[in-house]
Amino acid sequence: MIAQNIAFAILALVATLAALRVVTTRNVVHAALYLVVVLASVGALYVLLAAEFVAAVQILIYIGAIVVLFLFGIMLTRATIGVESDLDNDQRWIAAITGLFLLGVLTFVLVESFGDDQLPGLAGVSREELTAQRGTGAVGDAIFSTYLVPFEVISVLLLAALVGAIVLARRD
Amino acid sequence: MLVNQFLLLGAVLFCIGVYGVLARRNGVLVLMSIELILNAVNINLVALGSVQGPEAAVAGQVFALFVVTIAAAEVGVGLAIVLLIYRNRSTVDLDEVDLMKG
Amino acid sequence: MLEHIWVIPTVTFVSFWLILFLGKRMPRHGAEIGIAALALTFVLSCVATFQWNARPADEVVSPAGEEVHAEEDPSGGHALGQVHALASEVAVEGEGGGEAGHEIEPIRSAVERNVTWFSLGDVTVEAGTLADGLAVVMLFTVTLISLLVHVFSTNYMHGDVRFTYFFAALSLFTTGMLLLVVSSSLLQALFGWELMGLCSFMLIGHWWEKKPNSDAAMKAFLTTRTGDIGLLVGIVIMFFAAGQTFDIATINDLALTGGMGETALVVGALALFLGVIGKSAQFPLHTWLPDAMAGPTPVSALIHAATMVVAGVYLVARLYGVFWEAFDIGAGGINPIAAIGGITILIAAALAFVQTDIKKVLAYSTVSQLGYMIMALGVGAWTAAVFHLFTHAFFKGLLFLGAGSVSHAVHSFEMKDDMGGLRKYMPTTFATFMIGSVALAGLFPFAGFWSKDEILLGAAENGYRLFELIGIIGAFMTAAYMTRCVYLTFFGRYRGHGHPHESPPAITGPLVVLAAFSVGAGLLNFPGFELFGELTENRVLLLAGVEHHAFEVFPAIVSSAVVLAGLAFAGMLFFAQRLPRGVTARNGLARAGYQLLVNKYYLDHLYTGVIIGSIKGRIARAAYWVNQKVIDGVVNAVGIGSAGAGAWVYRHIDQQVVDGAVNGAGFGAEGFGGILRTIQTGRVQQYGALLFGATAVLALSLVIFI
Amino acid sequence: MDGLDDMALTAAVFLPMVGALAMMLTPREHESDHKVIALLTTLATLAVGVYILFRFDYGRADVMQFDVNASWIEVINSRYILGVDGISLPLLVLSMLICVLVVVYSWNHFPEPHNPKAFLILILVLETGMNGTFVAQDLILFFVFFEVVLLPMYFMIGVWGGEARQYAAIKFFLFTLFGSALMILSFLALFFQGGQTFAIAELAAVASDNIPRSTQVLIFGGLFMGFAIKVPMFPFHTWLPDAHTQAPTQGSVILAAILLKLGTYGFVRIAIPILPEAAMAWAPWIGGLAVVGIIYGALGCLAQSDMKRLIAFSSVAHMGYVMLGIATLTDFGLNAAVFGMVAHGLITGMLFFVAGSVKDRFHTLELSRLGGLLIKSPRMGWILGFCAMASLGLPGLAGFWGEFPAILAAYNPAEGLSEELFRGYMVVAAVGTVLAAGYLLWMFQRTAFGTPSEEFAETEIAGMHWPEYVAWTPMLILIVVLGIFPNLLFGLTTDAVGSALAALGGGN
Repeated sequence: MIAQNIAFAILALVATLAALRVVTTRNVVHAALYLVVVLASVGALYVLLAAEFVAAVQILIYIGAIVVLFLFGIMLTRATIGVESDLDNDQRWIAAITGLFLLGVLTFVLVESFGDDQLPGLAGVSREELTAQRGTGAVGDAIFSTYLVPFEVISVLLLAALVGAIVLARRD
Repeated sequence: MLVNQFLLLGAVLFCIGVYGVLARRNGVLVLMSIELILNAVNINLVALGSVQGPEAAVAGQVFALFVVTIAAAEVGVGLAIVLLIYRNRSTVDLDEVDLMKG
Repeated sequence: MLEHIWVIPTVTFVSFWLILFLGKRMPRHGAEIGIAALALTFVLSCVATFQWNARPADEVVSPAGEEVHAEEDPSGGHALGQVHALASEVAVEGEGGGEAGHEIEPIRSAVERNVTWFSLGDVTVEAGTLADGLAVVMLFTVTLISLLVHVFSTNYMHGDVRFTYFFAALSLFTTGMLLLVVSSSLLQALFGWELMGLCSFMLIGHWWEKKPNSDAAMKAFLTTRTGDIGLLVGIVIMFFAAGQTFDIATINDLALTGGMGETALVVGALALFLGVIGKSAQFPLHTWLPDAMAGPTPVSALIHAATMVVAGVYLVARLYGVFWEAFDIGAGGINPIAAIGGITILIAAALAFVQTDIKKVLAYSTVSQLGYMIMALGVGAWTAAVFHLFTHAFFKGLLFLGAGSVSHAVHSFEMKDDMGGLRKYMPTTFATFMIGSVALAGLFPFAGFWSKDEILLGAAENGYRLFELIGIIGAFMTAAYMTRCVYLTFFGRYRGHGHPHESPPAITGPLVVLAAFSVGAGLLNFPGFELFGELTENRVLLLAGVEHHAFEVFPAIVSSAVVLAGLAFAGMLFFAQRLPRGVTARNGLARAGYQLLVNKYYLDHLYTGVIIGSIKGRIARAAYWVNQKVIDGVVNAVGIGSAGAGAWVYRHIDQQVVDGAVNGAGFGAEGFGGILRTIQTGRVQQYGALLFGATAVLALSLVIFI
Repeated sequence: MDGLDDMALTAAVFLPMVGALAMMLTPREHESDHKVIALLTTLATLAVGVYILFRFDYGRADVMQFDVNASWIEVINSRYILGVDGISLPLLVLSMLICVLVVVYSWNHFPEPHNPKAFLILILVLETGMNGTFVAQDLILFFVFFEVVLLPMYFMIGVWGGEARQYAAIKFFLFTLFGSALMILSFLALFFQGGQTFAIAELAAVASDNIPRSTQVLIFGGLFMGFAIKVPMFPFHTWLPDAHTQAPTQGSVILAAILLKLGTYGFVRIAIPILPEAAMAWAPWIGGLAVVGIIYGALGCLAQSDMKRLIAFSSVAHMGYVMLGIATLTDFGLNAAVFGMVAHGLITGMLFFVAGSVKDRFHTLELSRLGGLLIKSPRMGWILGFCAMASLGLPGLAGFWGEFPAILAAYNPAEGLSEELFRGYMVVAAVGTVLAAGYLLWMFQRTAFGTPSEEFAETEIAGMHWPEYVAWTPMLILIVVLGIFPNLLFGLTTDAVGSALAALGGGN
């Protein structure tokens, strides 16, 4: 348990700091790289929660696909690869206040409602059982049985997004 | 481990994302901030799922997967829009984009 | 017919719609529909009157309030075809007199028929008709006058731009009055009452292209509407005081038998009387009536003689139980109704002296005569009041139509500038106008004499000496100003332009009919005969113990003498021209002849001399000044003031304080305190900030409150 | 037939949506197709309304009929409950009728920037929201419909409005949203404190027992804000004149005829039956604000120079009578209120129609520049006069039955309320009738009487068009018919009002 807690603390710290850098750095490319760090930490957190398939997808799709997309976007819009001074707009303070306020409210709510609730320990559960219950196979089963319809809808959505992106980005 | 560890981390990431969405000028950076928000949500989904037992854990993971997928789609479309704006106005500065001004 | 009296207003109402939609396509542009409808209602009213007369006296009421119903079935009113009952009239009368013993005489019970109108909760409100002596007499009067006015208008309004529309409005106007007359419930009466208000607005403002006309129309509507505040409140109070009913008969009974709370009764009666003051143009809300002369003359005749202004008097007469009990009329002394009536008599009569417009003289005269009626009701002379209402309708209608006939000839209403000497040119008009004038003045044996005399007698016998005196002074003034009016219009030299000529038969016909009634109507209550009193006598009067006093010779002689004195006084000033002739005689014949020739100057001199020389003139001027400056001033000031207050409130409070608060509360992008508009920047991120902020606030409040 | 009955209300609510969908699929250029579809849709909806009218059991007007009760959002125990009783039926049918007439009137009166497709779709969406609000018997469902109305109206004002349309639209939107926020809070409080249900009928049965009195008063406060802003009551009325002045004619008509009624309907349907004790506590204040509104609205009218703005202020005064009726918490008062809602809907709707047509012809509504309408277009002038008379509460026309019974009820308010206070209110309200006559006649005199001002003396002014005849005639007829036979409406509402007041111990 302690090991897990230490791992969580490190990952959470890294994720938070990297996320803060994402929204504060003055270099667009750096922001994308910090984002990679955040995403990777979050992926590792998923492993802590025994969700290895999600962790894998997180790494593959986010870091492999989305960040690459971002980098392409940065390059295509010919942003300066270097320090820029005016990446933030003039309502930074309002944004900060809003964010902090929101954080306060959320924290309050979460502490009120979950308090000291523990995650159910997985120590007593055997590896086989765990895999059978919530492993990649179980997730796959669920997707193709219980959540088949949403899955199909998501596919259509992806297709639509694809078509939309092409239409929007087309040069003529 | 406490449930709240994960949930609070989610809340922190969420609020950072909100700040980014509100404070950033560059369209690409705003999209990145949105990714932060989505990740925060994902953490919540997976964590809350595993509180409730195996079935819910699977449900949480599946939902997280869907969100990842939608995030990909959203980035695709979002970047396409940013590109289009850039092409038309030679800038990705969202302050300049005020077509909805009354 | 008494059972189905609802037919009468319905006929005119249907006629209104017919004229409105078909009138323009008819050969006479709708006039024929109106006249036919009115003729029909007149016939029906006559039938109703005869049936009422033939109705057996079947109800015995003693002043103590216990009542005994005679066993016989009141078969008189059940079938529509009961016109034949006319034949048995005499027999029935004999029967009624024979049975009842000498102390308590049976009377005819009113025919009331109600249907459910609507129900609210457990209260059912009924609408229906109440036919009794008062109602049928009013029906007769209203339909007759209205019919004659219709006939008169066919010629008088000939060629008017809105001829059809005018007749439609006349029909509706009559409907309003008829509805009021036959109503069995106060709420329904209010319908007729306000319908008349509407029509007076339409008709007074008939020539709305000119602003003064539409101003006059608005003034009439708003002034009466001001009184209606009281009427509304009064009806509400009566409704609850009488145990949630609008039924007039029930309210009267309850009021007289002590079934109502004292406070509610007095406050309710005062409130109702405010409505009467407005509608019947009593002091101090009488100012609209002279202005209402802006309407076409037939409308004035209708308003003054048979509808609208007498509605107030009728309401008091109808709800007499309430007023009797609330103001303790039987006790003598002084009470609001009599006081208002008395003040109105004198003030209006004095004002009539200084008018040069013939219609305005008549208008103030109407106000004054309405004062008589109200005063009569206030002193307990109920029958006299209703009788005066009845006779006044004829001679005032006659005078107005006569004035219309004159103006038809000279195209003006200015007596001093455009009239004079018309008796040679318009003999019929002159003769009828003279009859109307002496009837108004109250000369024996014309109609006005009988009714006015009864009022004075009633005031004296019931212990209202002061008001008897006022009545006598009023009679003197009436005689005097009518003399002046007649002199200026018909005597002396013609001062107008063009060639006046007698009016066509459509105009003179109604004049002759009305003249006949002005002569003969008074005989209905001839001493010893008293058909009118017997006809209208009702349950309320018996319950209250209102007494009707028989004719007495001595007071009649006194009042006649006063009237003659008034005639003589004015006659001396105008006809004999004593004062000026005395002056001019000393300065030589040539100058006197010159002054006689230059009629206008001569009259002006005489006029001012008389006015300034007489106390009445001074009073009149003061009254007129008060009228124009103080009362009208207050009305105007209130109008201007409330418009100003409205403007002020709007400008300073609405637009700055309330709106300012709203705008101040809007938080803008540049931080809190920006005005609302700056939110609308079109920048997505600012919208986003608002969205997230609002969500957070909402979430917080959710968390805190629940 | 039972199957049809079950479907009836759902159809009444969602048919317009179907029409709107069909129009979305129709290309924008086919304007006449759009008009026909919109007209057919509204007519079909009205037909459903007529069907309901025929099948309605008038002997049991006090209970919900045509009720539907299906599961909806189970997590929060919010159910899809629809139903009509004597109070909602007239308003539902009025809403359907007005929508038909507005579509007819729109036939050749599309305001700039034209675009009939979007405009008519907005009207249809509005109709769904309005019909839904009147039949929803579940608080969340009610709230959803209540809010559905907001957006189309916002766009209608913001896109098709006058010069200051953005300001007016945002003001309208923010005001109403603010009220809604407090309202939903109150709904949630009811849910959590009143027995975990959103069903109005169940809440009415249990809420007053479960919730402590002081909390009830607070919750009522939230509801009050939500509804009072919509009504609008003084001092929350300032959005109304702006919204009305800027909105296109059709928007004004719908706003005046139906939208304002959502607030008063909320009081009658939700606030009073569920929280009767709190209503008693609030009634004196509501009554006070109502009479202040009556006088204040009238004064505001007297200060106006713009015809539409004047009519808008008169709405404040008239809704004051409705609220006074509600505040008395008696049979009479609530019946008067419902009657007042319908009457005000018809009359003020008509006034806005006429004002819109006047503006179409003269391109101004400045009272100082108008005049002589009776010469230029006599029929329109007389219709304006008729409506003015109806609006000032002339007996025999519908407006009277909204005013007089309210005044009557104020003389004798529900047991527990101060008689003296309410009698004072009564007198003030009666004075208000004179002021109403004053400003309406003044407006009529300025617009209709006299001769046209010089700038319009030569202008040819078109007479009435056929869409105007078709759209106006039913309303004019209803104004007269309801004025003469008030029982048509009172007979319907009185039982339902009785049951709404049952919680007060039998009402009066």
